[in-house]
Amino acid sequence: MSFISYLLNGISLGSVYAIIALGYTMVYGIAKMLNFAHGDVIMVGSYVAFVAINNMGLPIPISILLSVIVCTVLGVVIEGIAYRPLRHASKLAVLITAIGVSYFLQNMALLIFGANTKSFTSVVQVKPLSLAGGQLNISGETIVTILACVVIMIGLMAFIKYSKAGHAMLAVSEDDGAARLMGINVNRTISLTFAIGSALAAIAGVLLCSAYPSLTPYTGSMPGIKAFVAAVFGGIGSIPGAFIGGILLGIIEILARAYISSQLSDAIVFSVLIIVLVVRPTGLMGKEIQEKV
Amino acid sequence: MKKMSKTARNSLITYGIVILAYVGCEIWMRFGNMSSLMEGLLVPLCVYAILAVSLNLTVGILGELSLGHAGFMCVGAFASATFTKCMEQAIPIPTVRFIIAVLIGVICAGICGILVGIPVLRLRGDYLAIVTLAFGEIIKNLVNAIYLGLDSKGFHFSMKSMLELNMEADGMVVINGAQGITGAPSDSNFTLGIIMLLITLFIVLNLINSRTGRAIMAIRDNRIAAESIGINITKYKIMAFSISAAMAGAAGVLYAHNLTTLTALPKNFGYNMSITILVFVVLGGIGSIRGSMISAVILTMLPEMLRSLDEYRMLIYAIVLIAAMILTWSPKAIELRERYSPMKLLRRKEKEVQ
Amino acid sequence: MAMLEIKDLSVYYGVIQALKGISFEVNEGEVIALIGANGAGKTTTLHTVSGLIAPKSGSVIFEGQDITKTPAHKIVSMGMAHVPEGRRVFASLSVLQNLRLGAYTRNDKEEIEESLRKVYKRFPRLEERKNQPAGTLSGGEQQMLAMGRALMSNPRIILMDEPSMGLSPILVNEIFDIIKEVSAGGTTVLLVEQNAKKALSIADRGYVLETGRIVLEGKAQELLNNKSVQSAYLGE
Amino acid sequence: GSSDSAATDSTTDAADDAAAAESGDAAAAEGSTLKIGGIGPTTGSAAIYGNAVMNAAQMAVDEINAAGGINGMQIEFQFEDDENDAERSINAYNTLKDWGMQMLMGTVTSTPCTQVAVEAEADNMFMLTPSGSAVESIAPANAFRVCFSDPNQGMASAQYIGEHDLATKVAVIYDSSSVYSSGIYQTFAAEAANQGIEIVAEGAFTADSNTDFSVQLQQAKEAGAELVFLPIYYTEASIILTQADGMGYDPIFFGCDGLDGILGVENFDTSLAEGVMLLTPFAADADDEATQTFVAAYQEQFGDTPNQFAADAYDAIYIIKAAAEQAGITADMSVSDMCEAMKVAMTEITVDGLTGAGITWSADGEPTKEPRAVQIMDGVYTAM
Amino acid sequence: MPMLEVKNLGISFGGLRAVDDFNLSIEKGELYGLIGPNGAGKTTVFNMLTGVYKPTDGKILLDGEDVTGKKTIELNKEGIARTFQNIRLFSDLSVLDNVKVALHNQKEFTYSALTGILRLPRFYRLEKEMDERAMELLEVFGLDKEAGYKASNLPYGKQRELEIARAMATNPKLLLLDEPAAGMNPNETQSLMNTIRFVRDKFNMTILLIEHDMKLVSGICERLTVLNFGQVLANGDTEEVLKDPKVITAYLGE
Ligand SMILES: Nc1ncnc2c1ncn2[C@@H]1O[C@H](COP(=O)(O)OP(=O)(O)OP(=O)(O)O)[C@@H](O)[C@H]1O
Ligand SMILES: Nc1ncnc2c1ncn2[C@@H]1O[C@H](COP(=O)(O)OP(=O)(O)OP(=O)(O)O)[C@@H](O)[C@H]1O
Ligand SMILES: [Mg+2]
Ligand SMILES: [Mg+2]
Repeated sequence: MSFISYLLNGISLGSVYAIIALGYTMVYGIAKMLNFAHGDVIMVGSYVAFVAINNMGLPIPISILLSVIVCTVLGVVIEGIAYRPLRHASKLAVLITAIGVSYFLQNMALLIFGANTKSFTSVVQVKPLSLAGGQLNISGETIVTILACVVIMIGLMAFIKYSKAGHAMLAVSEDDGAARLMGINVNRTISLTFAIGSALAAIAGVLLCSAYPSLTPYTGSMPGIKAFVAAVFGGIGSIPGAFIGGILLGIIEILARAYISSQLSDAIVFSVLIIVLVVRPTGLMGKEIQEKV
Repeated sequence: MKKMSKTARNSLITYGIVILAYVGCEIWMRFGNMSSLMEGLLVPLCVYAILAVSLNLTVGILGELSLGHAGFMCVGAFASATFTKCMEQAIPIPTVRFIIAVLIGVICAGICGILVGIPVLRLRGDYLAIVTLAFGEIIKNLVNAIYLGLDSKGFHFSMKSMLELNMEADGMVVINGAQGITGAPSDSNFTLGIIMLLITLFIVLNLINSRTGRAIMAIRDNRIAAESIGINITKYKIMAFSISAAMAGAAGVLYAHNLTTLTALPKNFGYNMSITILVFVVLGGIGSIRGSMISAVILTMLPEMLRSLDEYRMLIYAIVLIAAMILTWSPKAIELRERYSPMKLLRRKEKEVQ
Repeated sequence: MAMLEIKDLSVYYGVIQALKGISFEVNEGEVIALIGANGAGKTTTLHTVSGLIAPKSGSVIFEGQDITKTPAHKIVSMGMAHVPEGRRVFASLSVLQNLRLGAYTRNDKEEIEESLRKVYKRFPRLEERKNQPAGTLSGGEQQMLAMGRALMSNPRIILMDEPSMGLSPILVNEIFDIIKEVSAGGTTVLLVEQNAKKALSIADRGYVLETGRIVLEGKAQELLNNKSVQSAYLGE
Repeated sequence: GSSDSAATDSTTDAADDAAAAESGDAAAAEGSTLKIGGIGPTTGSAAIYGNAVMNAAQMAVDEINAAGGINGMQIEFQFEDDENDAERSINAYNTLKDWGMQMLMGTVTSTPCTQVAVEAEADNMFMLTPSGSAVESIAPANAFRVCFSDPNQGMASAQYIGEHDLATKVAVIYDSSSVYSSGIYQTFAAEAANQGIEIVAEGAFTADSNTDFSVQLQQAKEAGAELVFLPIYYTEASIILTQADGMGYDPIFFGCDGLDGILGVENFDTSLAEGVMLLTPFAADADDEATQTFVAAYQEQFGDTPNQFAADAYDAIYIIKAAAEQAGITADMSVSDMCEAMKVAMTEITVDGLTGAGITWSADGEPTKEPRAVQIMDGVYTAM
Repeated sequence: MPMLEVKNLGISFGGLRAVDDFNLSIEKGELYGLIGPNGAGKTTVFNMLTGVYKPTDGKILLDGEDVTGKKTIELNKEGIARTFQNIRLFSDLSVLDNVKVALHNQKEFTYSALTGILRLPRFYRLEKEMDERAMELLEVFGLDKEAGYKASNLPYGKQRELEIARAMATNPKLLLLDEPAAGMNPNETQSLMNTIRFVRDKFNMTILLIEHDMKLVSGICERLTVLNFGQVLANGDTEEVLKDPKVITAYLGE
């Protein structure tokens, strides 16, 4: 019984990673950049929702919407100011810029909101699910997060597969010069990618803080890294990979903590990642593109 | 032949800058009134310069992105600090103790480099970056869980808690989990730091401008072509990676011996540090050894110089990062620079290598 | 009025001047060959025309409209397609996906399907390989794909950058036949070729580019007979 | 007053001369300043603590200055960020030295404190840390502290639980990557055996995995722990309480001074903290006048409720004042002379502060004060 | 004994049989052409000969020795060097270094990493010798004046020649050239033909080349194999093969 309960905890943690990882993988897959600031956009999203709910007294759905809107705009602005000028620069330069943006957001939040912890009110009003006569509990947050995850995953896959904008994204991710020759507005496509990724970040932030209700300017950073690992674990760029990677990572982390060592759970999680990548160099779902010689 | 002397001259300029800086600082310290802040920064500057130079070997020369450089630094720091803490009495001369500590740190970090490198260097691009990041986090996590004690019966080791060491009452706790190593003598000084930096530069610059360096750069530029002319990819990748790791270990030794208390926090040995080092490399010019050294020095001093700005300091640091990247890399900025630079004519010559 | 007018175009890469003020024009329905040695600036010309790079001075006028500053993606929807040098197919996408992207600016489903059928008819090999990732196609197959993809946008003018590079003799002939066909179908063609003989033989007029300048222009036949062209570009 | 007026004062006014003779060389001190430095993290993930210390210390300094300063000297206070990093703390220390610091109130967190103590020892500079709680943090003779040491808290907690028979089966959830938390845990575990307390579950976490505590709680629950000991900071504790509530686990939660502040977490559902016990020298809800004045002033100035770091810092400044007056410190003394005088004075003074009444110091720098156990009832601290 | 003998070579990618039952025999010093329609499998044959792909069937004998399934590096050490259809230079290295790096495995130029780091006399001596050797090769291809240029700054045609020079530097027995004249104009092709011939004569090199430019093929190749759909369509003397009606319909046209 306790195993199942750990498993549920793992899924619950994993679903939060997964939802963050979806945004990561989306931006990586299309814009081909490691957006290290993604975790901090999550933090911004959480603060916006927090302020909306607690300081402005807005209803929860409107607060979430506001958070999504602010993050979407933020994502597009960040892309336009910090990443767009470096579209054809070295990947490393973009990576460093992303890190700069991450520091910027963290310190901006520190200035505005202060370092004090804020306790986030859960936006989830779904009742916890009680199984096996109360021995197993699945919190409302978990249920909602997993559902949101699945919906977003399917939505994203369908969007990329069937929509014209989705096709444009694929083309841009391959070769943006050639994409322009197809009549694709590369800047707009990448903006759209960031808009979607950041909107997801807002949702992820709200759900993250609903499940783990403590909010500081650094809230997004570690879950961001873990989700990033999850995305790689599943095969970065792959949307179902992000989902599976996130859930698995959560489960591994919890089981390692429960059965091996709670001190070393991070080491174990990261070791599993290394082993997986050594065996499958492009992650669980990533496809290996062979270079034609 | 002319080219040989050119690279040699380039290296000499680099050594010259370091030596001049050293002599200048020494004179300033003795006869001028160098601020305490500056004096305190001298050893850290060497540490970060060594880190930047060593990471440049992986990132700039080998062309692989590593986000776990701090992990190797951590290995070097803890291995050597453990040694120094245990040997404080046995070896009374600090410099001798320090030299042995450096060797130990370098070897341990180098071995880690090989161990990580073998499985990992098969991975490409960003995957390698993630795995190195993971490695760095593993090291940090492990170090935080190590308990090591020394008493008359020898070493006691545990991964759980200090209580499990079962030590005699007069035993000495060497590594106390998250509390790390405290009370080890700080054996390093600016002169030793500069010597280590010079040795690092010597190794890296000579390596780059040799048969081995060419092979490594060939792998960076085109792996398939490098294979086709008979270059053993794995061997050279691991060689570059582990040398880079070993030198990061050396920096770790210097870092550890500049402090009396050594803990592995996200701040000093986590991915944040790895990223800070990467920033030095990228800002200084990927592949430019001298550049990364200089940018390490400037970027380490920058936040200290900005102290008067208080809480705006890190914000400004962030803006500086973004602005620097955009100004050095955006095509528009490059074009403007090229067009209006007074060096316009000189730049034309850049068509030739070096 | 010419369909495409290039006026005094100068292009720089950093400090290197790749085009030193070239002017030429392409009339509706023509096949124009642009020939010249490696590095003469042919690709640069096409890139500038299709908006991929911005010139320092000069202008590009397409159907009476100044498109010098128009972004590349807008130019495509105005009816200009560009088959880039080195094919630039979307390597991990399938052949079919590549072709569909060619029709990105179009919205008429039926007609797109019709164009697809036409492309398949022209290049049966593409239909055989329609689900293969484009990156694993052979060089020639990729060239066919690049052409097919450009045709999918139903262009009024098509710019082609060395379409015969790396193709077998039979395919070279075929490609030139296709170019003729495309042209016969009413599409204007601006053709950049290393294979000057072939290019001039199907072209109406030609321009010879040398280190960023047009040094010679004229009827294709005249150029073919020109001594200096013969010795410099025809290998005779 | 400029030095000019000070000079004329001392030559012309006889009454002043008499006063000067009484309190050392007050005339020279008049109009002069005492430079006190402070170090702590004001950015980074430990910024809460550094900011609290900086604010409260500044408040104390302003109060003292308004009331005439120390021995007539105005205090100049400057606070430097160390990002909770040993290496940065050296830079912060050196920056303050360049500024002309004569005494140090810091550093806030343990590891940097241990490092700075060594630096300060080399300069023989007096330092008083409000909250550096590791044993080594005040190892040198020049270093003193306001707070309890970690072992002291671990010991006291175990004793309190044992003596009051709160529980025999105890679980511990601690941050194994934190010096503070693992320090308390170590002595707690050692002392628990003496108190007949059985540690049935110990769940560590690290700074990198401090969002989810479901496993640790589950293990505690399954092991039948009646009490969960939380030698951690309130940020994590607030999540632990929420998660425990979510899984229907309701043991006694017992914490140390790090838990103070939990009621101040913005928007925290304080009903979750009902019944939580903590050993803390300071409680913002205490009803003594000093505390209430302090809390009110702090709230007015900085907009939030001070935690124990703030209280420690506030006390620290007043302790420095008391010792400085005892030692007859004047601004023209050398740093080293000041330190020597302060070292002696510290063992002589008794201070009634926010964090304890009748605090005294031994020469090794440790304070002697009674820990206070409080329980959260109806959303306020209630002394037990 | 032939220099290179390939027997029943075959490879599949997924369901696609890219090369099937491929046979080839080349004598020492021969200039041999491999032609065939696009996608016939010519580059794939090169890839198998150089260990980039492992053949699923068949044998490769080099100088009588079975080298099937060996890795790229080993095959290079055995004496097979190549150029690529899409140019693969070490773009950030100088032209000279592109060649020097290819001297990597030559016994007489080998020194250890330590020798390099410590700058022992051996380092200076061997570097000097390598410079000389590399310059010799560059002269053959008329690249000596550009020795200091960054490889990526060379004009296209010269890049192709540099690739050949680099392959030559590994001191191969067998040189594989994949469309060396692609993207060259007729004049450049002509000079390339002369260079290839010169290389063959001067170093008594065995050369196998893929090319679509019939002028080059008929101009310098002594024998040809024609590949079609992964299978040998014809082989023999150049003139005869080019007259073969099957070859004309499948490949040449007209
Ligand atoms: N991205 C670039 N950066 C710098 N210089 C460039 C760039 N692209 C082209 N050039 C230079 O501009 C000039 C013209 O190049 P362009 O590619 O237009 O020639 P081309 O006639 O198409 O040659 P080819 O037959 O090789 O395709 C050459 O000198 C080339 O080196
Ligand atoms: N890695 C691969 N995966 C799948 N198919 C492949 C792969 N490599 C080659 N092919 C297929 O094998 C066939 C032969 O390709 P190859 O590149 O050898 O042709 P080629 O004869 O060199 O043609 P070209 O003259 O156009 O270069 C092609 O149909 C190609 O699509
Ligand atoms: Mg071109
Ligand atoms: Mg081929």
